[in-house]
Amino acid sequence: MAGDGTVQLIDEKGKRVDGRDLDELRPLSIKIGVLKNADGSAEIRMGKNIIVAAVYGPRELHPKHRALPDRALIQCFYRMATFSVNDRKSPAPSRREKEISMILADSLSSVVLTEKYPRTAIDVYMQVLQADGGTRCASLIAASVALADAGVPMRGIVSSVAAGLINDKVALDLYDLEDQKGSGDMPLAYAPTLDEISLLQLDGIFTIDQFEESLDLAVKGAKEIFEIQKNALKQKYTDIRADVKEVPKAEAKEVPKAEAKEVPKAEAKEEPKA
Amino acid sequence: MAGDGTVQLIDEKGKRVDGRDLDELRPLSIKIGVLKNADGSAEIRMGKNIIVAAVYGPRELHPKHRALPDRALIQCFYRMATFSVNDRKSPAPSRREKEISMILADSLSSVVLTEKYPRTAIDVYMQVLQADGGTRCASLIAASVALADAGVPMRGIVSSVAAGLINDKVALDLYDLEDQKGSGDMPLAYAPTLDEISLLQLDGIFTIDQFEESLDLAVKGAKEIFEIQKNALKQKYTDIRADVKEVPKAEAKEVPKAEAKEVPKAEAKEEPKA
Amino acid sequence: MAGDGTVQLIDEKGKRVDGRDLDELRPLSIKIGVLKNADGSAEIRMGKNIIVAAVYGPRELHPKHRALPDRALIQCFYRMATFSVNDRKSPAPSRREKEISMILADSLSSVVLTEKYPRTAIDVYMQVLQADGGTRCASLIAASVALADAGVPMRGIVSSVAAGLINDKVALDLYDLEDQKGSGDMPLAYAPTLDEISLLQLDGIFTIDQFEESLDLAVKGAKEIFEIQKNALKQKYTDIRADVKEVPKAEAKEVPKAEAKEVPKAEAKEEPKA
Amino acid sequence: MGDNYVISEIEKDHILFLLEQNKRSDNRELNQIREVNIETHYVGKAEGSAVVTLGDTKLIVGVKAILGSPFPDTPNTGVITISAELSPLASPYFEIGPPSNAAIELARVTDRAIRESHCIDLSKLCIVPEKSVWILFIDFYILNDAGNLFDAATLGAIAALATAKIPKTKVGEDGVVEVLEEKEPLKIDHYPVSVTSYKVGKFNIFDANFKEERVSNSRLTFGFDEDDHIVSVQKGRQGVYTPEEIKKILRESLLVSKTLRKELMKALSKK
Amino acid sequence: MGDNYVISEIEKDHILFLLEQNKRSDNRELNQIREVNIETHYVGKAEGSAVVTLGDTKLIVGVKAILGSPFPDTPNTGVITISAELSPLASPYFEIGPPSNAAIELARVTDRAIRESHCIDLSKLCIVPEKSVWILFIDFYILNDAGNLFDAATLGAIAALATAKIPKTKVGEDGVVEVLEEKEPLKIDHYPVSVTSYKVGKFNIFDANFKEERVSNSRLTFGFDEDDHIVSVQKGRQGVYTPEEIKKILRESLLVSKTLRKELMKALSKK
Amino acid sequence: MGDNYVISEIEKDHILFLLEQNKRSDNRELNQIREVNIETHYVGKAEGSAVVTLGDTKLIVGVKAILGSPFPDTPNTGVITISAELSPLASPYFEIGPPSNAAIELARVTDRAIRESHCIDLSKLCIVPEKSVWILFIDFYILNDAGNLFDAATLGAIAALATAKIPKTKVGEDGVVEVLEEKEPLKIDHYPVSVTSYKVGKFNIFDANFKEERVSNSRLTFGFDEDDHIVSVQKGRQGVYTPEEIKKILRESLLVSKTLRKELMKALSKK
Repeated sequence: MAGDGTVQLIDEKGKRVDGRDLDELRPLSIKIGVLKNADGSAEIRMGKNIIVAAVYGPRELHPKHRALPDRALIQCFYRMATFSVNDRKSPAPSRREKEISMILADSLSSVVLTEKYPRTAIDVYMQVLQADGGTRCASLIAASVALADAGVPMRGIVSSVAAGLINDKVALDLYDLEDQKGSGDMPLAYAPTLDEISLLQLDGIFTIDQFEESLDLAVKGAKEIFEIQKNALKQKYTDIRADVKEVPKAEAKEVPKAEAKEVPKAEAKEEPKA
Repeated sequence: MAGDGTVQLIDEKGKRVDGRDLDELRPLSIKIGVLKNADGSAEIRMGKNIIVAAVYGPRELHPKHRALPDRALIQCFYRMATFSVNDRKSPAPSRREKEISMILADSLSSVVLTEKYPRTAIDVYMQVLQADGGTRCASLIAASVALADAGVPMRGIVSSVAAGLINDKVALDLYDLEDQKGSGDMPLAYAPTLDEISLLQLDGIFTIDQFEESLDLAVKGAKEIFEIQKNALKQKYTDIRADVKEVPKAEAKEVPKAEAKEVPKAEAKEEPKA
Repeated sequence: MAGDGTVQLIDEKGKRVDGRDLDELRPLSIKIGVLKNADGSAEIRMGKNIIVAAVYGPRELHPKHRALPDRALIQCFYRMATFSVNDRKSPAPSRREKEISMILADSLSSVVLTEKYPRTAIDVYMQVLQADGGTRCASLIAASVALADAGVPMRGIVSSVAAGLINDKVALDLYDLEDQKGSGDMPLAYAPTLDEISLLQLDGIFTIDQFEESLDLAVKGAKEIFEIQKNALKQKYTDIRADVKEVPKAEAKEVPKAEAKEVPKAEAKEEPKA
Repeated sequence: MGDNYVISEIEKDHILFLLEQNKRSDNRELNQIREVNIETHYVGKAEGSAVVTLGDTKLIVGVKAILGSPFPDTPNTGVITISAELSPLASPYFEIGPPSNAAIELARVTDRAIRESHCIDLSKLCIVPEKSVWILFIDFYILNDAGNLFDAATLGAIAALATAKIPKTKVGEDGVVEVLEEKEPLKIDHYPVSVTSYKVGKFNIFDANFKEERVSNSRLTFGFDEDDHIVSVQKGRQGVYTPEEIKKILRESLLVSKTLRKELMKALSKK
Repeated sequence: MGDNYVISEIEKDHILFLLEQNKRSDNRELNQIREVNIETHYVGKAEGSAVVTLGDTKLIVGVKAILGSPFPDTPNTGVITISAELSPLASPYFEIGPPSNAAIELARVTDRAIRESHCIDLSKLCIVPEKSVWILFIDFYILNDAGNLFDAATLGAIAALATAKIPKTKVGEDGVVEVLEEKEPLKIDHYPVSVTSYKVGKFNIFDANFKEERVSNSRLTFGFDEDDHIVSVQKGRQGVYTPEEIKKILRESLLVSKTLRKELMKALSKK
Repeated sequence: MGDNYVISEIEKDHILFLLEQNKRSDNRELNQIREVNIETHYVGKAEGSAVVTLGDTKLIVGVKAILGSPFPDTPNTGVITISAELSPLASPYFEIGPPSNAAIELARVTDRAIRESHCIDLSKLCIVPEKSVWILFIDFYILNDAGNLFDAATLGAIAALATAKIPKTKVGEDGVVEVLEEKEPLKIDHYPVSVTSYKVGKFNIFDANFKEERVSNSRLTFGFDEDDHIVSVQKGRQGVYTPEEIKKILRESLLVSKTLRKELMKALSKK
């Protein structure tokens, strides 16, 4: 947050620089199953963000002494391509990338039924190809559906979006310019069917009221994104059914069918809650 | 030793810049048991040096293939805080820190009864918080009493101090300025009850006579410091006895009592030698 | 290849700057058994190149999980001394050194009877002490005879040399200046008794004809070098026979004699082919 | 932190059993912090320094000021950089090596509270725009980890900054910066503190000790300035919160921040 | 690549059995390449970019131009630097960590084809001799490794370069370089392509898929420019070739290069 | 060095048994050094170089001179920097990787003898104060470790320095340093040598071979200049000495230093 609040980010009609309303998400699209080798994968475009997520696992963990005796270890690797930002990023992982990887792993761990796969690893790779603000949230959205695509059983689907402050007003889903010139950003991860916040960060200067308003707005935004995630997953499964030759990955894997199906079922049942 | 010998470090009365006589130690204080998590610990202040030493072990060694089949491996980690010196030190361990860590481990290994704990590690961490010349000696003084505090059985207590050349005269326990402007420094570690030198280094230009004089002076200094080490240990055990509720660490550890007591006993017996 | 082809590298008599003909090798000498600790070793001087190669193994491989169940793993380490080139080389291994190490290992693996020593490592270290163009070829020449010196059984001996383009003409065994000012370089490794190319690289701009001419010239050069390799090996074994006290390494090692002899025999039989 | 520490089920049950009765193993209230001590001017060679103890947790912070170049995109502002070392001196669960993820998170979360509170006006650290600025290195060394490093670290950072003295400088006609003998204090505009709660079962407790941390499911850290602004948040660990729970913890954390800031100001008034 | 992948003997025998009948497991001719797709302008923040798919193989290349100093021995020329990341995203056989030998080889072999073809006149990247030149960073990220990364990488590199736009610059009287808003395309003088064959048994096949790569003994890569010059060669793996075999493969590779360059030029004509 | 080498008890007993009779396994006296050979001008691309053999121990030292900036606190003096590589080429007990502790110690102890003897007047390496000085990189590569690397390394370093030639320079009116073709020798003011004894049982032996090193308890290295000054000391390994023992070894070491310096000067006279 380098913003000093002096840049005009909202016009007289209450529209943001990119034309959005304060509580409006950026255009968001999700493609599932984009990478053949991965057990599950997704590409997300959110504003100008382009991010690819791939899931491998449950699989053997190396080195073995890191394995957990009672559950799977979820490992996240969030990485930005050197050319994804205005200045070239160094290819070595930064402290920022390491911190984000850690909190994304914590967030996803909160919904995955890790106890079903003791001593294994579930590896989630997120590669930011173009960054436009909110990459950790977009990565999490993609990773959630990639996990579902991989047939990993989950209690719910994590959705994610940030709220923040531009010209002292609370706004949803800041993009790059707003992130830099605004006065606060609060990324959040939320599983609508579970009413659970599994990631929360903030920097900037928020009053108590602004914080609470941001929290409510981000939760609302996450619910909207959750619908898009569900539709993308449904679309994928519809496509599969239409194409009888192609075996869905969830079945091809050693994951028993009952578990693989658990994801859509759980969502369907709990939807009224959202 | 960047000194060219031209700076006046001794006045007409034979006093050094900080007011000491040539054979006089700096003020020295030792506090034992300053860190709760460590098995043994000590803080030393020697001149403006401030150094904390912590001992963990005997404990399992990782990676296991480094374990010694017939004795414990003593590992030393001497590190300077970034802010301990005038210019900020890089946080990465320097070649100097690695060399010093190695010779400190060799010195301590000479007195610890390592054969009592085969296949284990005894880890000694020394963190220099402020450096004022002679940090390796001060670290060793602190490490020795921290080992005793941890109940590690030893044949004797290592003491340590440097002698050096200022204005071509042999002086004890050089401090930062003398170390830089003087023409030689000779750190030594010596166990008075054993009459054993376990560390010896030198840089500068010494005649044979100056070397021998320095050696004798450093040995004499080490004997004085040894008394301070003993007093600090006695003080600690007196404090413990006064406070019946607190279980001494040496007992709480799996080290059998007979061994834990070996240290003060050995010292008491061999003291006449010193 | 930074050359723009404008530097005159061939005089009116068709002689190169160092006086050689286009198809002429540089002076080449090989000394075998120069390092006592290694199982096999050689020093090569080719032009101003000075390179030492040492072979250790077959021996246990660390870490063990890298061992191959059905054969030995040949590991090559090609390294340039900091002072071997005009500007000081950084002591850290460069990407270039890593790539060359890999392709040298591939080349040597093609002739070694690795299946005789499953789960072991055969380590080949090549240290360039002075570089004068063509170091990878010279390293390979030395490594081949060092392997023979170590008694490692091989199907044949790898020889190696580069051909390249200077003033648009195909020339053999470019040296430093020609490598820099010329317009193409093509290092090749070739086992004459087997008619096998096991290393081939190229940079520059070659017509199809130039490439084929270069290939033929390098093969011819490799055959000449092969004779020098054989003579060096014969010389070494003659020396040994003369000195009855010294046990040849090949016998001292656990390699059965029949295998150790396999190398010279194979060469003797297949020589007519070359 | 210490990823290889496994607390026994019995200890865990005991801690939870006490919490059900609104008690903690060390007899504190759920929102009661341990004894705080802040000693500044500890290391004379640093521009500023502080040793903080929070119960048995102990750490040292040093501030060094080095002349350097500003980032090209902020030519008129100085630089703050924070690092933390979780030395194995401090805990049997820390390991020798490059900064662990835990050390990175500790440094970055503390950085956020310090930076976002604007406690130091970075433009005042600029000496010659585009050319020469002060770089403040704030380095932590954990000496004993008995829980709640986050809040101790922020206390230490602000205490070290508030008692730091930076050399005055003179810019010659040729633009060369001369560092003078005389030093002046850094001006501190805000006094952020960090308040961390841990969720154990359904209970949220403050200033957790080491064992409480280990049995907890989630961690939630708020940074507050003295005007009750929230300047930083970090949720940690694999547990979750409902939105309402977060709002409730926020208000409790704000109260705790008052206590911590009182301790901070008390220590600083002695400087 | 993926050094820990062991193909089953049955799969290996099956691939060889088919080759004996001049067939491949995916019904291609021995010298037939898979479907190629090249999408440029993928990443707006890069000066140039391209996503290349070759069958199921998929990678992205980005070009960034950064102002920097030339090497002292080439004061009048810009700099190209190529790196490749074999992310574990792309294959179960890639591992997290510093660049593997496979990644280094991929970058260096692609570098050779790009550099030696003189596809870019590096002297045109010089702004102020000895002082300021453009450094072009060409970075690959493999997204899915289904074989033949070498040829896909070269296609991606040249496509990204050919569609890259570099900012114009103005040199002030004081010699300071100003980067302008306006951009201009990089001029491409040559269009190198890379053609890799794998030797399986006695057969040489082109554009090998992942399993074919695994059962192969050797790899041979030729870089060609549009004038049928050979600009780079790299032989890989532990197998061998006779000189005659290499000459034969060279001619086959040259034919394949025409097909690949047609695909490249088709994609570039759409730019 | 080689930390994973374990000598058999039988070999150890045999070495001790011989020492009891004042004998060594290679028939030398306890203070007798092995055959020394020093070959300078080995590598033409280095400013100076030397190959040293001491019995079967063999190493090469190269000196490179690079123009660089002085350290801010010593603006009028050049820089010497010494590194050692214990390549696995030289011993089955060395490993690939970053410099081991043994390599660091070897470099630092040699550095001490070279630096503290003031064998080179570093102020003469200054070209333009604060701006431009010569940096001398002295790099060792061990080729065969058969014991006593310390003494061989110092011989090599001083021999390489004493035969090094550094380019002359010209400073233009604009202060730019021009490196000329013509070279001049480095002036050597002192000729330090290093003498290392190993303590085996109660015996102190000089120029130990590899097995003697392995069975020893302690190592003691003295650096002497030609005026019998002690310029460096390093005690190594876990054994101990009494003060009187050290004084005794000092005098024996001084004698050995005469022999080694004679060999050194003999080699240098041939230069």
